[in-house]
Amino acid sequence: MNIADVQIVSILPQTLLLAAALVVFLADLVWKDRKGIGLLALAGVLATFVATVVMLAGPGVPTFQHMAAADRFALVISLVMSAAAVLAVLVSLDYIVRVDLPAGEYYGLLLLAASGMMFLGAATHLMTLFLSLEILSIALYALAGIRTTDIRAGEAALKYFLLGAFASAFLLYGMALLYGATGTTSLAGIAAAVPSVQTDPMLIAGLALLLIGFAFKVAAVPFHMWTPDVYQGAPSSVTAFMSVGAKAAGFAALVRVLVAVFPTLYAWWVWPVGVLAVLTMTWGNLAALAQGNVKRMLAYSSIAHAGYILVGVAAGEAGVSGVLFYLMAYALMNIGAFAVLIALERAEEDAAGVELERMRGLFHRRPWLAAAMTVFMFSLAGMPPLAGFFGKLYVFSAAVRSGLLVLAIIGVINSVISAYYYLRVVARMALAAPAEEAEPARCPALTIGTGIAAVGTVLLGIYPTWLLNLVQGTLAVLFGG
Amino acid sequence: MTATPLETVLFIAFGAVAIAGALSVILARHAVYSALGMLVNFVALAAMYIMLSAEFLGIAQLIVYAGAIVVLFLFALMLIGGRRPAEQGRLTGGLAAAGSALVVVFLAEIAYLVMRLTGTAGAKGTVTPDVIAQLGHIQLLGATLLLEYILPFELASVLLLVGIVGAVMLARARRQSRQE
Amino acid sequence: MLAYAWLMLLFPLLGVLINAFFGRRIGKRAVSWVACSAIGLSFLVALGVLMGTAGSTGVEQPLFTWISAGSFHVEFSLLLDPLSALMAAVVTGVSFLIHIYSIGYMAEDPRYARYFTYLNLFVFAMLILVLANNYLMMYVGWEGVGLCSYLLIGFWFERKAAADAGKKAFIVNRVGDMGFALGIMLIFAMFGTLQFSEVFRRAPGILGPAAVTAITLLLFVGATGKSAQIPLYIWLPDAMEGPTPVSALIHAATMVTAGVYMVARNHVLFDMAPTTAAVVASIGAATAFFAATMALVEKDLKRILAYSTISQLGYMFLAVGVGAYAAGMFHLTTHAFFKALLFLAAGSVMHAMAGEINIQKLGGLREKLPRTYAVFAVGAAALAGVPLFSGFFSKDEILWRAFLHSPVLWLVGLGTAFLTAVYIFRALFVTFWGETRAEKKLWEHAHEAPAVMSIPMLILAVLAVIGGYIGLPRLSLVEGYLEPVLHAEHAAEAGATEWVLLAVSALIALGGIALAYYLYVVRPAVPANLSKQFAPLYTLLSRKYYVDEFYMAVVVEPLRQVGRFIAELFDPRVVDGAVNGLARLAGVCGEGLGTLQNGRVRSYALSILVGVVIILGYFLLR
Amino acid sequence: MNSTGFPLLSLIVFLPLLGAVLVLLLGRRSHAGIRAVALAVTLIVLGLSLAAAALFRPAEAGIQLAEQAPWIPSLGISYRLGVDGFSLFLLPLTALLFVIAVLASWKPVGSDEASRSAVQSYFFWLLLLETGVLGVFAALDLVLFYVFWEAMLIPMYFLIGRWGGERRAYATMKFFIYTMAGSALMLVAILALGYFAYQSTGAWTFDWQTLRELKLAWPAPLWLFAMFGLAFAVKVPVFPFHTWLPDAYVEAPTPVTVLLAGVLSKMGVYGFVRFGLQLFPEGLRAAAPWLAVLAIIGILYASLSALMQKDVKRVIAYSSVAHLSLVVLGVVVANAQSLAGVVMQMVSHGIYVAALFLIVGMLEERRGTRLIAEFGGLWKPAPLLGVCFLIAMLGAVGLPGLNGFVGEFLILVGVFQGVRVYAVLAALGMILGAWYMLWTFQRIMQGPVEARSAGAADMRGMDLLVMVPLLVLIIVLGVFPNLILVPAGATINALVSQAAAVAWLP
Amino acid sequence: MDAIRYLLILSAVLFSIGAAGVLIRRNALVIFMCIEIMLNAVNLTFIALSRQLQSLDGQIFVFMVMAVAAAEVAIGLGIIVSIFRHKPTTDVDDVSLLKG
Repeated sequence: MNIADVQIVSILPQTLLLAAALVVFLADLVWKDRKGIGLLALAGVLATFVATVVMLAGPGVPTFQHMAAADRFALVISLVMSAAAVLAVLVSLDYIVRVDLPAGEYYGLLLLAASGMMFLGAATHLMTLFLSLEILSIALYALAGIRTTDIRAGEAALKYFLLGAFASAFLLYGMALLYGATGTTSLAGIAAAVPSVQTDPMLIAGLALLLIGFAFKVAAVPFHMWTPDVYQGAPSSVTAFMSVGAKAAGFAALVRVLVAVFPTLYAWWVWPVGVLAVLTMTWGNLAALAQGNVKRMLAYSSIAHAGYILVGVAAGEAGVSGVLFYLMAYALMNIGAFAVLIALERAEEDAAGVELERMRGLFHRRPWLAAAMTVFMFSLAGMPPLAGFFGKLYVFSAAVRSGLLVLAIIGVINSVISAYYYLRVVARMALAAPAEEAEPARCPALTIGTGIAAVGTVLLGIYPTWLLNLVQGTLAVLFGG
Repeated sequence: MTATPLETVLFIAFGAVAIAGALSVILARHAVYSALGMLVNFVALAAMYIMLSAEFLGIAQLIVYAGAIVVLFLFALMLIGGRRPAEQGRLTGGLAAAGSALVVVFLAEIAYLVMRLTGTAGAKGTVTPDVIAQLGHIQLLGATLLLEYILPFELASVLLLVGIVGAVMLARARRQSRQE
Repeated sequence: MLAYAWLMLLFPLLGVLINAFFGRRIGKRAVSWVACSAIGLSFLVALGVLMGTAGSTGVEQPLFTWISAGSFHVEFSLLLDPLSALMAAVVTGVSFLIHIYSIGYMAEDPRYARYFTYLNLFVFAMLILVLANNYLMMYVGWEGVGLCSYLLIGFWFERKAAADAGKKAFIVNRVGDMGFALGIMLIFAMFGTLQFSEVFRRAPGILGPAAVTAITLLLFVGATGKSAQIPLYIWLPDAMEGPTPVSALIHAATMVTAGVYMVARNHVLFDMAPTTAAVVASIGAATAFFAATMALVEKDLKRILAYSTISQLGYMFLAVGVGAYAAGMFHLTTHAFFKALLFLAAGSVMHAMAGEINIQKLGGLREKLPRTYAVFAVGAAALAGVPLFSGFFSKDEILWRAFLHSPVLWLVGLGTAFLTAVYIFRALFVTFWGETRAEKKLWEHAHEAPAVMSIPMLILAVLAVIGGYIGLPRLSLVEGYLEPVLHAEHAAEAGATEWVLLAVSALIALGGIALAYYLYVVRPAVPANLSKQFAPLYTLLSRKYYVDEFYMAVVVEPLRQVGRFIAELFDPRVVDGAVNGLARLAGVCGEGLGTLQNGRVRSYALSILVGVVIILGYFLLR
Repeated sequence: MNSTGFPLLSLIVFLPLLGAVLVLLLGRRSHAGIRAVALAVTLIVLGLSLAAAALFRPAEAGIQLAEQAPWIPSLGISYRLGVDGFSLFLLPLTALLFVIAVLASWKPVGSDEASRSAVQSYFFWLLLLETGVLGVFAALDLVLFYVFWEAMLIPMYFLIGRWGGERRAYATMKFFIYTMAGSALMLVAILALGYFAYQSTGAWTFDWQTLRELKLAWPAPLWLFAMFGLAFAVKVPVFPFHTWLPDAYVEAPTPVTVLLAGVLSKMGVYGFVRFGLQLFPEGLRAAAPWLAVLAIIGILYASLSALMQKDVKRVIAYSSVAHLSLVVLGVVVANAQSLAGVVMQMVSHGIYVAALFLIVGMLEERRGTRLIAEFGGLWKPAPLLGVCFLIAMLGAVGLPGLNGFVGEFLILVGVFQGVRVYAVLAALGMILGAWYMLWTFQRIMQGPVEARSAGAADMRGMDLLVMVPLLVLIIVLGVFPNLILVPAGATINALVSQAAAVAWLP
Repeated sequence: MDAIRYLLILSAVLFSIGAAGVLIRRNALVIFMCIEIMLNAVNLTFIALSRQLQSLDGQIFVFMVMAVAAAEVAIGLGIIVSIFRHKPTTDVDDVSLLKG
């Protein structure tokens, strides 16, 4: 193994992000203009997005020393991640000025978190997995607590940190056991060793603990308790990015571990994942019913959507492309929804997120913003012409294909329950009379961000084929080096 | 992995010390005592590493954990943990009881796992203890680290960067100045 | 001539359309001209058809295909045979006269045009019913006339009584029509076609006794609804709320006879079903007697005539029940003349006395309304069956056939004849004889009906008299005329018994008149104390045997209560409650899960540990 | 593309969408312009749908004017439109009722000032709704059908929610969630069907015609039919699933109620035939006895409930439940006459219930209330309104010679051939129908002139323009029903032969 | 019981003690210490297995874990300090504004 055959290009997007982060840190020292730093970060993220698209279109790129692979699966995850990052930066350009957050640290940590997520998506080695997971987690702990002037942010950061560390300890323990059982720490090595050590309890325990670690990351019930508090406490733009980025990275790793490394143990892990899926969907949807605060409601809804994606994971190989499509659709609609919340949020009284009452009569005050929110709400509820519906369709058809009809049925019933609380928001906006005067229009970046998300949600709904072709063949090339 | 009688005795001793340290961390009345308990634990572990022919890691353990982290903790304790917190009922309370019960079950599961172990079936590597002794642990470690595991190494550096930036940003006393 | 039969239908339709759309604009005179000429022309065509079909067994004239759904193929075509021609002639003839009469009667009414539109629509629907060549087309006519009777009864809809009566009529008819509809469905299920000719041709082969009884019974249910027989007669007395010419036309001469016509038309089926025939006859007889008793105590002149119509219809059903279809049709014809006459006379009385029709508030109208009195007397005589009047011959024919069939029925018939004579002459004497009991000013300006009302009455009076001779035994043109269609079995040659019965019924009629004369002219006080002595019987009769109240209690109120229970209680509480309950349940679960989220990190850590232990346990123990 | 290569059906389905976008482009203020565009679009769609009806070759039973294009190949979903004898007349009916709805919305719609001025968004949603509904009737790919089926809920949600009566928020939420819950399982059933196709033919497909040839092992058709049936039972509605209907019909503004009653209920019946009878005949056969019992209960239950309603709009809402339950009974019995009756009744119910609801709208306009007790003697001051109400009511009651009768009678004849007791019970519905309709008509129109009704204005310009076409159709279809029965004949025969193979009736 | 089994049991015990500490103690700092103990327990497992499997991967892992632990301590204390500035307590249960 010598330096020569190291393929730097296979981790191009991640490195671009790291570079951008460093540039931002340096610029912050010199430059006091927050918007400028924001634009710098935006440039970095856009570059990453372009790079990912180019690599996706280009020929297959070998893996980086079987540590990280740039296969189609990883590249699609990078695509989702960079799209989420672009939107997140766009959304927070004005927000951090309004809420007075330190620009340099904010954007730097954001970019680092994004690169951590991409690495996690591309990781084909236990060590890269663990490190990139820790990078993105620690960056998000810091970002969650970035509004140091507000106790709630601190509380969110503390909870996220303690529980995150606690869960990653179990994850690490799992990795140790896997190492013990198979003698290697690279995923390909483990995958090769699995058939021979099939019944070794150490391997099974390792798999279980790994599943637990990732279940925490994607907020599956019963590991989800942290999500509502952290999402509500953290600043909205961070929550937006966290709810999409961390979830996508978590699922990428989970799918890679379960589907690529332990396909032969499918019979073992399909039921726990299925049960997790059912619990997560139902708990998330039911709890969201009782929420008066839209931000906290979206937190529970993200738990519910984790449940739907888990159905795709439970479908095994058939579900991989469904999971990827759902993640992209979820990224667009969820960040969009948060973007609208950010547009509405007023620093003083909405620290804990926008209350449902504040949405009253939004159609009269800000028609286009309300229209965008309606698109996101209906898409999150899974209404047909929009992306959310095809995400669910794809995931449930995978479940049906793998014979998990029960999961599909529970999933469909859950989306009906979810329709109620999404519709409640739309009802408040459209049917109720406006309670207050129209706020001034926010900065253009936010509007652009919301617009992209809305158009993306609708386009992905009406003509999903372009993304479907991308995610279609991911399974074949799933193996790292 | 044959163990000479002396080694087994030492292992048992260090093990006991480590467990004692860990117990004192969770049972100590005052946070400072638990910090010291942690120190004892780390030192015992360092010793065990050395015995398991991972000398460099033992030293690293001493420096990083025992040195840096424990000191940081003590520093933080002095800064904020000074006063005796009203730690009444730390052991009572339903939560604690349930928690410890579950932990015992968890321990039982792991123990069950270890008992049924039929020896690690994993493929044996080439790095025997005498190879380590011969080539020197640091050299070996350095080589593999910088050759095979270059990406994790770099990621670790990114991780530390994140840690630094985050810590500074969080702990810096934010004057309300910017807002006015 | 037969080729233009469809003109009979076209003219009334044109009359309806013109009056409906241009009625208000072209003024009352033009409206009446349009309406009357439409019916007049249609009557002429009917006469032509009457001549043309003499001796023929029926000609079919298809107009267009109405419904074709798989094997269910229904043509809209006319069946022209003596039976339908006779009915068409009677319908158009009588309605032509009543149209003329209405010009006078309805002169001041603001909605003059709408009245004539409805009247023409009625004749159009009646002709469809009569000329239909299949059951479904007859059913169309059937419900069409039901609609027109609803509209005309409730013509003065400002009066709640009229509106209620209209609704009652339509709904009770609907009950009857349901029976008829089910009959049609059974026929289609059996035969696969609804064509009369087809059904009658294949009936003997296909139908078993049970089936034919079922069909005939269902058809008869329809007939009782339309021809106001027990148990569905309750709507006819209330139908008097409508204008009097309407009562004359619809509730005396034409619509109510549809039931009889339908039974006559299906004589093939009814002959195959002796049990049904017996039912028809006995119901006919019972209704006749039952209605007559009620007429005895009725104070309202129009209601007396209404009960009398029900009674006479009972006779007709008695006739067709015993198989004497020709006799039934003959009585139907004569009844149309004298009953229409009586109603028109009552109308002219109302016209004169500004709407007052309660006979106890009238009296002594002989001097004031001599012509009306004379005409009423002729009608009454015909109705009572006074010899030489038409009613005598047709009623006697029925009694004679009934006697042949079963003496009991004959006896009931005879009793009813006696009562008929009594109640009609009671009405005559109380209204026209003795001193007047009307208020002063009403009495002063009471005047004879104008010419346009008197002429139709005169014509009807003439018909009421000579109508009988076309049915003399052996000379019976009617029976001969209907022979090819009805193949009515010939009565035994008119032996001595027939003449004896003739005499008996004449005596009964005159006896009844004498009794009425005695009670209401010689000793007017007698009826009053008679009613006191037999008070319970009197109130029973005057309260119409409490049949209305019975229906209300047994049928209407329970349904209404069930409806209220569903609408106010069951639907919103239980069915809707279940749905809302489910929604609330989800909400409650939501709150429950919310409380679990208690904000304390350590409990979150506990839930993580729970998850760890369970999953690890599952994996290890699997 | 169909024979002429011209994508007629796609044009019909998506023209309203184009209209909706056009409406958005026009300024919020130019109400007249918006209304003109809406009317023009709906009229063109009506013309095109009539052209489609003309192009249709009655002799053939199969799918015509078919269009096909790839949409999501990876999941086997394709864009497939087509029409057969059964669904042929639903397109013109929908188009007509939308023209009527647009005309009825000429004066401002909505219960409060804010909604009355929001004309632009009202017509935007109305035109979107038209695309959704037309799509449902024309779609032949199951997923495309489901997309239109659910997408149609969104515009309906806003139409009821924003321009409805007082309890509109509750009513529209209940309508949305109820319908969505009903059709949730249908999505799973569709996916299962796609999977069965994958199992037997190796490729995922949702094309309705290939799925019809699938041979499914026994329990599957029953379960699949149950899942599909639930969605349609909620939509029609069938007895226990009807509680959303009175609230939705009553709270929706008049033009929207016309569409709800006239068109949306037909989607349920269309579904029962297209995806029940034609896709899983054995499933329908097994479920038929239960569905028949529910339908019978529905007829009597709804009629009795209509009898005692205090609000005239609720009376007509419940009456439409009763009439549609009879139609469901016709579908379940599935013989030549009953299916012909179903086709006829689908069109005629749409027409006369639309007329009735328009009249209720006019009544509410004139007196500001819908409580029957407060009306009385309206016929005197408003004779034209009286006559129109009379004709529409008689059509609903099933007076022979009007369109209601032909459909109803054919269904009863069909049901009589099946199970006689059911026919008798259903015929009872005819009597109850006459009772509550006449009683309602009498309490509103007849009787002594209520003081407040004396001043009521009779029908003028726009009211007549809206009502006359419907009344003409009520009479014309009554006298010449073959206009609909003959073209649908071939398809019905095919349906019957297929249903006969699994007939559950003697 | 040979050495590897003993070491694995030992690290499992240490891990459990750490986990118990997280649930029992209410002082944020002590909880944090317990997490460190858990991580160290895993390190011990890694090194024992590395010795058993005669491969260096385990030790490299320990090396990385140390780096992670260091970063975590930094961030953790940062968070605790930033909370302390608002509310002079390190008791985790006091910090529960976000709930429901």
